[in-house]
Amino acid sequence: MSANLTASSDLPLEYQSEQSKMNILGFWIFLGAEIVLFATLFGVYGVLAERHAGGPTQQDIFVIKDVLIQTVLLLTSSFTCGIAIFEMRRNRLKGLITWLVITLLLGGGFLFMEINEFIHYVHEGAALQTSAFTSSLLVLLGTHGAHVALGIGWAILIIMQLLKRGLTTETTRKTFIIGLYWHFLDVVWIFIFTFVYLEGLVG
Amino acid sequence: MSSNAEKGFPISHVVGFLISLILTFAAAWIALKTTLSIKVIMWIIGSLAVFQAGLQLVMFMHMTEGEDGKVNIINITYGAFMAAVIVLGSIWVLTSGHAAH
Amino acid sequence: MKMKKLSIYLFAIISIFLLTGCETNMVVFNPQGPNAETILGLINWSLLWMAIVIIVVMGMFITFIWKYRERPDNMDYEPPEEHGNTKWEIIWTAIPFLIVIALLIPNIQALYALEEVPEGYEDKEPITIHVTGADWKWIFSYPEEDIETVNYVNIPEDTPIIFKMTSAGTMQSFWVPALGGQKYAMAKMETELILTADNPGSYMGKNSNFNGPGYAEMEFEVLAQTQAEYDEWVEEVKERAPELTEEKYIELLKPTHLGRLTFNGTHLQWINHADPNSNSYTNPQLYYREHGYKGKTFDEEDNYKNADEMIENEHGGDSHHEH
Amino acid sequence: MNIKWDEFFVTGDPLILGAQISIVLTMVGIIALLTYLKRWTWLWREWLTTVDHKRIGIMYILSGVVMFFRGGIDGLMMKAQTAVPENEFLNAQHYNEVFTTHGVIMILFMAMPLLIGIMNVIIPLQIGARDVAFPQLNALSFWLFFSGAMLFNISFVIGGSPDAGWTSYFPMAGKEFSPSIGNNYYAIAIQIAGIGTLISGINFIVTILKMRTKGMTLMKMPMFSWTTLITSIIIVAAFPIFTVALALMTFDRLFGAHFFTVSGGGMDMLWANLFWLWGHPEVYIVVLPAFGIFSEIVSTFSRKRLFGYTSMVIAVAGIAFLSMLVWVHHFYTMGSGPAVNSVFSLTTMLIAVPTGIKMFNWLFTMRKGRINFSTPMLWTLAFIPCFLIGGTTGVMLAMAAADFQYHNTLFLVAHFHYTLIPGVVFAVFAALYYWWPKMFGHKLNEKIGKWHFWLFVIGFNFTFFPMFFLGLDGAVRRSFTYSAESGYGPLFLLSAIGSAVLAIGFAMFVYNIYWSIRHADRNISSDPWDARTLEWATASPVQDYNFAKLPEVKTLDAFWHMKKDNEGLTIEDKEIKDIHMPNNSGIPFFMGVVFTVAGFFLVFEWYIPAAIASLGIFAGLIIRSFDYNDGHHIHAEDVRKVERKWRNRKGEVHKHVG
Ligand code: HEA
Ligand code: HEA
Ligand code: CUA
Ligand SMILES: [Cu+2]
Repeated sequence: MSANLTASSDLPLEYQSEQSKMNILGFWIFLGAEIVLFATLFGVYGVLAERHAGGPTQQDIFVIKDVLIQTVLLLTSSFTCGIAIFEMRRNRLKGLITWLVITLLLGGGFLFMEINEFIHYVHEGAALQTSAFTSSLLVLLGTHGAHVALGIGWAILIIMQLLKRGLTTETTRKTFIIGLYWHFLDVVWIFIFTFVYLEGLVG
Repeated sequence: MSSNAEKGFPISHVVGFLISLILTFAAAWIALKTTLSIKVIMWIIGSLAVFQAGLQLVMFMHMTEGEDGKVNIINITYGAFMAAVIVLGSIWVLTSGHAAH
Repeated sequence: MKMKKLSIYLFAIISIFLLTGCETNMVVFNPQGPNAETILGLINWSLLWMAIVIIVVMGMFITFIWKYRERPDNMDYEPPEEHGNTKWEIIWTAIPFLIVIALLIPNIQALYALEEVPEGYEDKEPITIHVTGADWKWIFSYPEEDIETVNYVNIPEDTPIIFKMTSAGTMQSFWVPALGGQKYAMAKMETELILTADNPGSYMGKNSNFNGPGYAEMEFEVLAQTQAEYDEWVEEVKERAPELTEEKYIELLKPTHLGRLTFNGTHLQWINHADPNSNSYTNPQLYYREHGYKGKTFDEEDNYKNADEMIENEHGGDSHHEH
Repeated sequence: MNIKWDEFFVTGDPLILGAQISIVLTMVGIIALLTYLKRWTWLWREWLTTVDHKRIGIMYILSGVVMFFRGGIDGLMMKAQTAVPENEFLNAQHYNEVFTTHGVIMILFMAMPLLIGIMNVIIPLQIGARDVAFPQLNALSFWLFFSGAMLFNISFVIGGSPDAGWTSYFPMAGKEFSPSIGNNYYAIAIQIAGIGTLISGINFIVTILKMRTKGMTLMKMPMFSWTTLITSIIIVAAFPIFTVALALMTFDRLFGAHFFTVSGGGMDMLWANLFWLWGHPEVYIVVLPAFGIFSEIVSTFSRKRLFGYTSMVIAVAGIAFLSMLVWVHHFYTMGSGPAVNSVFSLTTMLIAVPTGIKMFNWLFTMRKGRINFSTPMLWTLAFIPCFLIGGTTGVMLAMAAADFQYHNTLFLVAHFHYTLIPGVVFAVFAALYYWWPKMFGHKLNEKIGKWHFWLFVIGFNFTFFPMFFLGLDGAVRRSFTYSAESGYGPLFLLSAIGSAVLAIGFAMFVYNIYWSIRHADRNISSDPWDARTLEWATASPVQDYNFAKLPEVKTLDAFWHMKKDNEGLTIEDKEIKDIHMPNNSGIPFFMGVVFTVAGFFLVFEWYIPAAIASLGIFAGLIIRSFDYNDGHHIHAEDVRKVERKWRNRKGEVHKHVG
């Protein structure tokens, strides 16, 4: 709890207090829990994916073009987020904020497409209540989407704090952590892309 | 992946980004444009996904850096193991025996 | 010494448990068919090993706490700083491991054996009976004889019976302890259980998987008969029992208790609940408890509308869950 | 939104009416008492907003004991109902509600908070730290747990209790078969508490990995800290599964999704699968801390180092690893086939090996020791034979083919009470007797303690041992009655009598607390058991800041060696510096309230108010994000005063010099 600095200057700013190190480690462990959480959703989807109950199937509703665009948006945002952290480690507040904002715009674009996708599904008759397949699909995608939405809101809070306080041990730590979160969502998306969309279109 | 290694240009980020784009499109191409059997396709694109995830973890998330790098590696490995148990275990258990209709 | 009393007391009940296990009239220890016999063999084998484990551990336990207890005359004894002992540690890792293997092998053999027609009965033509669990009764369909019974099932002795089980709603577990182990009966799926009765007699069967207020009374009788008696019973049913109609059948599926019923014809002609695409016969209206807040319910596409005429007795005609 | 007020309160039953009246009276009484004693600000400042791990721990323990009482009364009601055949004390519906709430409360709202509470009090002390890694999150964990527990408990007076078993198997737990909202309580209350538990798990992992005092390598860490670390890892690995399962249950029940339903392609077996993917690890989550507690006590009261420390650590890790690979043993009878069942039989039985290692190491710790039979040790000793029975019957259940005859019978019920009660309840009693002086500065009475012990242990065996025979004779679980012809009557009666003895035992415990608070000797040393680990290297009860100077560790059982070598027991004025401590915060409590309100509306399917209340959750998060308040300092002079006071008492091994 004590925020005393272990003044080892070769460490990036976000690692410079004991509390920050603990927060970052704690967040990694939280990500471990998130892996299990998403794995459970994937398992559920894996079990229920072929149970269409007479409703639409994967081939009926997936639109590969949109999925590819979404994927590129999210991949790029993960990249720009990496650049933002890179700028932060070079102590450049402006660069950091600029890249963060770009990241959020890309994330927003992703979210916008995902919402459209959901609307499209419902129009196709693939709602939450339609079948085991649609239930598990929408909840898996929805959980990921909700994480993205939460990430955007959270990042905005952090940008506000960065603007107010500049680069301190606390703000850099918080920024680093949201960076981890954002990359993690990209990792999850890779698996959604592969095991939901591509598999659905192949199978 | 120490921050000091790349002062001016974020070379590892750019490389990582390019690789992940390539992997993504490769996976899409294999899945949609080839005529391999589903099993083979799934093995290939599944491996690509795992590889790409590892790339993100190391190149973008700096998983191995800092004094807790080892803990992070153990943590994520264990998470991956749990994920495998949950996904493969559930599917195996629920599609075996009578359930295999 | 109080500790000693405790140990002796515990030891005594364990021994009683182990001794009585082999010679009581507890149903699991009185198998009436090959399936139950296989399992009993396994149970006895495991009891033997568990007894050994318990005796060894309790022996050490009693010896140590007796020998090393604090007494007025050993107050100046300072125990040694022992770190461990590799030899002992290997022993007590290896032996339990071997016991596990000794238990595992016959277990696996039994698991595979229980899925097949039991040894020695292969030349008997098995009979298939469809079992449908519903709230809260068991429905048995004899496709060959074209008979349907509720809450009792007659079988010929010494003949393997292949029970093909499913459920019209909740999950049940079909269990006839005297004849063998249980298995679940689940909606839109089919499980299979092979039971054989060695002797004529009446055996208690029940649902062992909790499924709501009527669960406790969801019992049935298995009546094993000689072949002649069985044939006679089939004849009699064919002559006397009423025809099963679809309306009658839907009536049966309501959440109620029923006595024994017998019909000519089976419900398999309209519906096989084991079919993943079959209709559902559920009606939430019939399951409201007498107190508590009602949530909303949903209309399902694949639900057979058996509800309409039943809504008026929304509070359930069944006295079992009345306050 | 169409609210049916006439169904809001559960009515029409004298038992419940009595409960409602007593709840109202108790609440009025508490409010009146607090107002009369002018204790509102004290309550708020010292307890509701505290972030001190010791106080949070005590709040956990207090709630756990109360929940034990509630769950225990449920247990007694069931025993009363089945004491004689065809009894009509409870009807089927009631019995179903009672065993459901009993199971949930005992596991999630009794065992978990008691163990997490003990961890909270002890772990930072044992590793020589001033608090946990995230004190505010720790408070949030508690308030989320408390919120879940309250929500779950009001169900039986408002809206109706869940009644589908603690396992809540689908399709029965779905809307088709349980249309009243009782099961919404299950889905939502447990969800809230579960999030709290997950946060606790992360908190303890980071605390133990990062906050150990100087010199305490992982392999010099006390056994209880080890088991806490491993337990926390299981929590982080298993609870998210339950989070998802409960969320899917909520979607099915509230929004008509088709995960586990009969119609729409849902799969009831998937619920069982997910439930046990969490549920089996959960039973090890509650038993591993207990193993740690027993390890500490066995070694202290045998005056000997824990035998085979390294293999103990490996065994705990092994149990944790295997615990993730056995879940199917809860549904061997589902028909997944011999191949699946064989594999899971093997993994399940393998757990006997590491557990055996632990058993034998405990026995060999006592060998050549000098065993002192104080109450904590008595509980530990009783644990060994009782858990042995639970464990060996577990191995019998693990043999899938044999389980076809045991499954869902009272044999199973006997097995799990023989693991849970020795493994959790005995351990909690042992821990409370052992660490009570650490928490409150006085011991619990030994003589009353022995009464408590003997009544409870004997009652326990009489209650549950007959169930093995009943199960083998075909008596199934969750059945509210049985016929006279079944012949089960005598054993059921014996069991019911046993439970009455058990209840008197528990009453002795409550009496002991009362007696000791009033009469126990306050003049005891900070190390009354001549113990071995660091929590005894500071005052009892423990000061806010735990340690004036963080101790330095050279070996396992550090404090024992400090005493032996007379090293590090003294402190000098100049060694005492200002100490930085975190500030209290009202946010966690506020979050608990908001979660309760939002959860309550969601249970009743009133979505708009639920959404409005959830805004409060976001508000809490945002406020927290902007909160840069990082605590206050306790001045060296104040620390010196406190230290002088307790260290210079007569009979104290610690000394203050200069
Ligand atoms: C603290 C809780 C706890 C613990 C520790 C255990 C421990 C074990 N349990 Fe138990 N179990 C429960 C709580 C617990 N269980 C609960 C709550 C349920 C039911 C839930 C419900 O359905 O509602 C249950 C149900 C349950 C089942 C499901 C049965 C069924 O539904 O039909 C099975 C089956 O395999 C099982 C097995 C085991 C085994 C093998 C162990 C092992 O870990 C035991 C290992 C210990 C020993 C074996 C003793 C010491 C060892 C030695 C001295 C070494 C030598 C020994 C041998 C070689 C045998 N348990
Ligand atoms: C840690 C977990 C735990 C603990 C400690 C207990 C403790 C007890 N349990 Fe258990 N039990 C479970 C976990 C636990 N249980 C679970 C998970 C289930 C499965 C639920 C399900 O099927 O879904 C279960 C199921 C279960 C059943 C099976 C019901 C059935 O299937 O039909 C029974 C029946 O006897 C029972 C009895 C008891 C009793 C008598 C105690 C006693 O040890 C309780 C001791 C405590 C007290 C006795 C409290 C003291 C009270 C007083 C001193 C007050 C006296 C005053 C008045 C009466 C006014 N429990
Ligand atoms: Cu159960 Cu298919
Ligand atoms: Cu288990």
